[in-house]
Amino acid sequence: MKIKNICLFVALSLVFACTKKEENAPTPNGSESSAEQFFGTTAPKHGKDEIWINNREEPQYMDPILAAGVPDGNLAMNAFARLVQINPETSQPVPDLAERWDVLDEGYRYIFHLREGLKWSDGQPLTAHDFEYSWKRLMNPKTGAQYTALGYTIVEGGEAFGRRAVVISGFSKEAAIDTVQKTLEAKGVSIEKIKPKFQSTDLFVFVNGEGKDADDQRTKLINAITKSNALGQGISAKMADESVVELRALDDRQLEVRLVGPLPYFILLSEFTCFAAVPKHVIERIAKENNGDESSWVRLENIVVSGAYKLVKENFKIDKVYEKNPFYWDAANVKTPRIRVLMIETETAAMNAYKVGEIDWTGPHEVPAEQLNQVQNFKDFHNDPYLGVYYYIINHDLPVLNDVRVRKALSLSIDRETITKNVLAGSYIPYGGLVPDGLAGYKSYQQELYNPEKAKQLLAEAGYPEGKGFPKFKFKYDTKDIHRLIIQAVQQMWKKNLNIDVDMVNVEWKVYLDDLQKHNFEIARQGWIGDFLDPYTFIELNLSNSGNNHSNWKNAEFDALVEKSNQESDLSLRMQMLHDAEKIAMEDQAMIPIYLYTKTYMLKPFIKGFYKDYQDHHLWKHMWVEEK
Amino acid sequence: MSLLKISDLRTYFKMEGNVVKAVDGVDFELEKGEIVGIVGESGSGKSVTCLSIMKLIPEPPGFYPTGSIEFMGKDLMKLNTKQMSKIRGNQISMIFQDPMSSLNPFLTVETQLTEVLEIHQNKTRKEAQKIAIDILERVGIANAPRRIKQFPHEFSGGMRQRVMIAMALLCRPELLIADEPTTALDVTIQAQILELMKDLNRDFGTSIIFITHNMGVVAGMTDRIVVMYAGKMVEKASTSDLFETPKHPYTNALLSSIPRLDIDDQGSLTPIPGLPPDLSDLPSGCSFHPRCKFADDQCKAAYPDRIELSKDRMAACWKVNV
Amino acid sequence: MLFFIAKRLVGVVITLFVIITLSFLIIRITPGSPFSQERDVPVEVLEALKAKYGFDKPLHKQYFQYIGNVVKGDLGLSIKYSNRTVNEIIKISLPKTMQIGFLALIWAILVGFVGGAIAAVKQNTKWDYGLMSIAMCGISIPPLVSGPLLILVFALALPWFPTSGWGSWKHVVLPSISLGSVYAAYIARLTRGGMLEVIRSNYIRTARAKGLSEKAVVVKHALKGGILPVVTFLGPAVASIMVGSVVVEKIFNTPGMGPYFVDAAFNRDYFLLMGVVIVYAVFLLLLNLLVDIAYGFIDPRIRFE
Amino acid sequence: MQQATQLKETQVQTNQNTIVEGVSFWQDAWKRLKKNKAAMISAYCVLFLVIVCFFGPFILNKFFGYDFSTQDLAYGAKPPTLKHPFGTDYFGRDLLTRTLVGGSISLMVGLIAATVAAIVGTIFGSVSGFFGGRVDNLMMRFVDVLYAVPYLFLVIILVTVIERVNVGSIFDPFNTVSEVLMGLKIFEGRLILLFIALGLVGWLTTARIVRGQVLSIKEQEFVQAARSIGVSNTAIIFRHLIPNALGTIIVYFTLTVPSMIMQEAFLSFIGLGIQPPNPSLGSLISDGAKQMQLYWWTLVFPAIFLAILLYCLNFVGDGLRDALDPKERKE
Repeated sequence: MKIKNICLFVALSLVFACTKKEENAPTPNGSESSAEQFFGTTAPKHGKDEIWINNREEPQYMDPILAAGVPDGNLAMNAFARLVQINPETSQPVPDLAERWDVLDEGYRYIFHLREGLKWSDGQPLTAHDFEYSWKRLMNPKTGAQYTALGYTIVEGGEAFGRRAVVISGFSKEAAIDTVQKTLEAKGVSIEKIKPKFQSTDLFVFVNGEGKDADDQRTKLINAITKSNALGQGISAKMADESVVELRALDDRQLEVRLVGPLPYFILLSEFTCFAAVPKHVIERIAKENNGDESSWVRLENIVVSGAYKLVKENFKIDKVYEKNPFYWDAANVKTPRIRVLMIETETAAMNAYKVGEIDWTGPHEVPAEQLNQVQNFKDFHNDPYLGVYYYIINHDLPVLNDVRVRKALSLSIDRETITKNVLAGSYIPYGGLVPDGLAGYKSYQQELYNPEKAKQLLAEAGYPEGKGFPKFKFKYDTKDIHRLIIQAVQQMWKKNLNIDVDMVNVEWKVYLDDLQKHNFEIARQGWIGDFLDPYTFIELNLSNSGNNHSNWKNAEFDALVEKSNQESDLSLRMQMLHDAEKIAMEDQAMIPIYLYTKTYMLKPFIKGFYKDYQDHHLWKHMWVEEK
Repeated sequence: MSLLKISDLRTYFKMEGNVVKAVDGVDFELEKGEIVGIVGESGSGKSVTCLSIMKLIPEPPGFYPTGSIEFMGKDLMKLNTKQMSKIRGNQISMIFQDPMSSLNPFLTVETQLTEVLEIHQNKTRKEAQKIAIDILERVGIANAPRRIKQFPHEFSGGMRQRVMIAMALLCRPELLIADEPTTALDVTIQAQILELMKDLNRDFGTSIIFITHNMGVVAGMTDRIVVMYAGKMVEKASTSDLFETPKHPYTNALLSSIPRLDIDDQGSLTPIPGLPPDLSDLPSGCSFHPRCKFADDQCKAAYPDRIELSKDRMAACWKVNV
Repeated sequence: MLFFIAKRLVGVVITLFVIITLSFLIIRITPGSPFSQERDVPVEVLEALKAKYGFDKPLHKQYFQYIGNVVKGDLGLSIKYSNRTVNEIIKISLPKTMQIGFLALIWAILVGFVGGAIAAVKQNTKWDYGLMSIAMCGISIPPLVSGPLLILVFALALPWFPTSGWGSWKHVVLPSISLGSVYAAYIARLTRGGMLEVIRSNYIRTARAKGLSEKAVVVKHALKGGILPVVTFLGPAVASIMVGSVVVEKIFNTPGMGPYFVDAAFNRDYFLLMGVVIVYAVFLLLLNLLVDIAYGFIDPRIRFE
Repeated sequence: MQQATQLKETQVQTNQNTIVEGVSFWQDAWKRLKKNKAAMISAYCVLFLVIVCFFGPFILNKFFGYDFSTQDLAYGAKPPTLKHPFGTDYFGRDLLTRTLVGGSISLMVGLIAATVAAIVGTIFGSVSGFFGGRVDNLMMRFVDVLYAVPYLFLVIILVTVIERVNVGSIFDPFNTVSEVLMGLKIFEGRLILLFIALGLVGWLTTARIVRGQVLSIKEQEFVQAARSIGVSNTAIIFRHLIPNALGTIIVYFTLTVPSMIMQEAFLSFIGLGIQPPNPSLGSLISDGAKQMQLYWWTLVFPAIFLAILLYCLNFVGDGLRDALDPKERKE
């Protein structure tokens, strides 16, 4: 029959087209000595003056204080400078806009000294006042920054401002907090906690509730004191404003900040993008022009920056072009005049674009797991350590999982080696700890990784010999290939080693986040990338009162240890405490770590000045194109 | 010399492996100015005969195993499509049974009329328009200059058939083939259209082949009649002979199935029993034998020879002399 | 005619209103929030964000406010792209999708129409079978399959076109081929069907009987009628091709409007999602109206009432 | 006018055939279908594919020990060999088995979603057409509204919303069957959502067409007669109107199946499709598309399989339309 023939012909030609292509492409690469081979083109498609970089997607926020995801952060960190920067060779903090800083009061107080003659990209002077404004803007909840808490939990008085506490003032001497609390509660105010103001008789009152509820509480509280004189004459109450934050510009070049403890990671933290300076004069002008809406200050026509690169052109969701900012203090050492940033959203598309030279660096994208086998022998493939852990969180409210033997059995029956080697083609590192290894001065705790026999035994001890009677539970994950691939493998391992069945439940991202927040899961996957180079950013995940603790694992001993470590100014003692805390969490199998992230990416060989970085931060100002 | 001479015309269709003999041996002649009727039930092959004259049978599946159609000395069978196009609408025109669907609903009457003149007589649009209006008035359409701008759906059924006739007559053809032109119309309109056709025949001298299944219609209209059954010509005679002395039982049956005004002793009307045969599965012998009251073994065994009874008089029946 | 259009426009507005209301409700009852983040965000910040977009008000107030803004032509703020309005995003992305869609449509119509007409005229011949088989293949190979294959062959193996992105005419070629092939196939089939019906019709026989050449018969008499089913199909097709080429735009990473139907839904970018739904609805309703008007022009039997 | 009468006549003829000579109508249609070689060959192909899809995995498992979910990570993706004619996928699973299971799941999605669409559309359309007037107007406006809402948006939202509702248990008997044959429960989790969501979005065209049919059928003598002797509205709709529109419904059903399969593929592509390790042709293709540079077979075989399946289904649909459509019958 003719129709069938034609169909067959078309089908065959399709096959032919594919097979033929395949013979051409990878075989020569794979068979010849791989050492000299590159996956993509090796000559730049652009001049020496330019680098083409992938940023994965259009940023949600261009404002460094609001920047949330990796695409936001990558653009913000290159456009907005902070007081300190990380030396890419030593990973140690070194001066950037500040030329030096003093550590005072046993690590409680810092004074930053800004460089002389700093300027914004519009030529206006950049002063310590801009930093005061910027940091307070970060702490101000109205700004809507996701990292708000990162600011207000470390700066003295910041929490009162950031969480909109009520300040009670007018006490002649130190007030008895218990009495105040009782008196106010008698007036029907629901109080979360009361804290004294630093070096003052004033008190900060934090109320319970959210939204309108909380506002009602605050009004009630203020009325009780100012109208009904509940605490006596002369006592006044008002909402905490930014003046309660212990942060001030001493003059144009000196910024003083007082911390809640002798936090040793403060300088590292202050390198984080949200501590960048933003141009007060521009933001205030834009707000004035737009009835208080300042969000358009980052638009191309308005943006003014402090960092090495300034946005000069943008095509929404296509690309952004940055050019060297001549007003940046270190502009002389910025090597590449122009950076073109593309928004290539899928990994596959990024790999394709890299291959033909449309981008020089695949950027935030990972190399797709399925392609790793093929590309990992190429010279332009890179796989660097990355400050992140991939783990499974357990809902400890669930009776079955509230047994440490069950949790341990689940953990011990996962063959992480097989996962990283076969599923992930060797890119990640099997891991049994909470905090990634390799942070300066910290030794991570490691638990046993794979022991199916012991796992079986533990499960039997818990009352489920050979998985008998073990309820079928649901594994929740968000829609992404890599999670699916791994969970498929884990599902098989649990079936094989423990004879227990798991259903995979895939939900979309926003629902997934919602479910985590509401503890609406049994087991779920999670990955955590550290915000700064300190174990605390991981340890914090398991604190009882942490908003990021979705597993409801609570351990008083753990909480106390961590709290103590925050007040400890001796570095090695502090690290020991954190290590002990990690051990507590791991021995109770608070979560099941799977592997340590590494960052896989493709980078053209002609790009120089590209350093490995534990946080995958790569400043453009160090990079240049080497011509042959 | 006659205007049209059809000899041994056969039109077959190849359908799913079978050969359907829609027209299986038709011969007749037509003189200038003459009106010949072709009569038969539906499926008897009368329409296919006419479409074959115009070479409008789609090939494939249709094909002509034998036959010649001599028109003004030319054998139409031997003409190619292009040469045939020059004859269609120009020297031979055709009007169809259903005036509703035979006019293009998307084009104005003017376009459909003038294009004939434009292709056959190289007339300009203006000249063509004038001729078209004239002829529309001739076929009895009032207010022709306005109506010519209208679309077919704005005309009534009878009016549309007039338009069709006008279209057919635009080039003053030698021959007009009318394929059941009145079947879809009301009785009063039928009479008007028939009258119009007779007038035109008289005035223009156009020969007409008039196809119908209605004996009543041909009676006052035609000079001669060809009766067809199941693709074959079964009787051929002048109109008066046929009506007076029908020789074939089928003709007889057709005549007795219509009410007649010219015979006093009407008797009762007798419908023809049974259904016309399936052309792809014809009965043996005479195709009409299952419905024929005179049929005997001879009829079942073999198809009857044509018997020339006189000049222009023929019948194909074993019992013709009975 | 004007009355007909006016009447239909009123209908369009009412339908649009119902669509907006329905979508608004559906979107808001969907689980998940636009502000859900991987990191815990303090309640005070969430409140500030909600206040910025007016989500702190009761739902009915938000609804009336939104309707008011839509009437004024303001589709609100995007949540995902924080410093941009929905109007701006649509203004940027819609023309790009339309460029791809337009090119896809043009070649789909050209190829589909010619192919379908040839198949109809040469019904039951090798041409017919061949063309219709190709068309059936076209329908059976969605962009999901053709897109990656096109990249593989024409961007990676033969570096004639860029793999993805936007910027030059070259960026539009592969996406529009991938997008248009299915439509070309549909149009070919519809044209063939429509033409066949017309070619079998009596008035075509009349046209032949008038002595028109075969070409004139097809071009002058058959095309107009044969085009009708295609016109009917084109209304919704143009809307979906112009606005909603999600797969193609995802595969080729083009910054058009299509992906927002998925991404805005996944991000719970309420106003952006509403915006693209509205744009799509407007397109579809107006194009259907246009189709009806076009019908009136092609087919004189239809009167505007 | 006259044209309309003619059209009606045709329909009367059709309906007389269905009512008085119900058997002859279907026999006639069957005769026509049998004459359509392309449709018949395609129908046999579909039948063959269905059998292979539903029983193939069982046999492959019995004789070769292949199953669609058990991984052999060390083996990984290997090109086609005699042992694995379609090759193996990234997890070392036999791609032939996965393609067949995927095919059966895609077919199930197509059939069930199309059935849901046909049922909803038929009931909606016939009620609307039967009651006419204001009810009809209102119901059809509703259809218009849904038409103008992007279907993708509806599906995403529907999947997300009904994800929270557990509807699985009523399908347990079916699950038992599918588990024996294919080693997986088909009527579970996301798949059920897909059936419902796709069906709930895909009924609009059916509703419009059925309404049109019902509008003309209900004017006919036998319906009038049924009404005059006091048959209830429900009985008229279900005993008279729907059976008479059945031909058209079947035609659109066949044409809906491939489009549903395609839509499932599309949903898999954007991550809303089937849950692994269960495959569908769509999820296999979208996985294959990601790996095509390395393992071309993971894209090519499922893609060809899908194309052939759709190709045949479309031809069968076309053939059925030619055989059942009253308009075609006229000639």
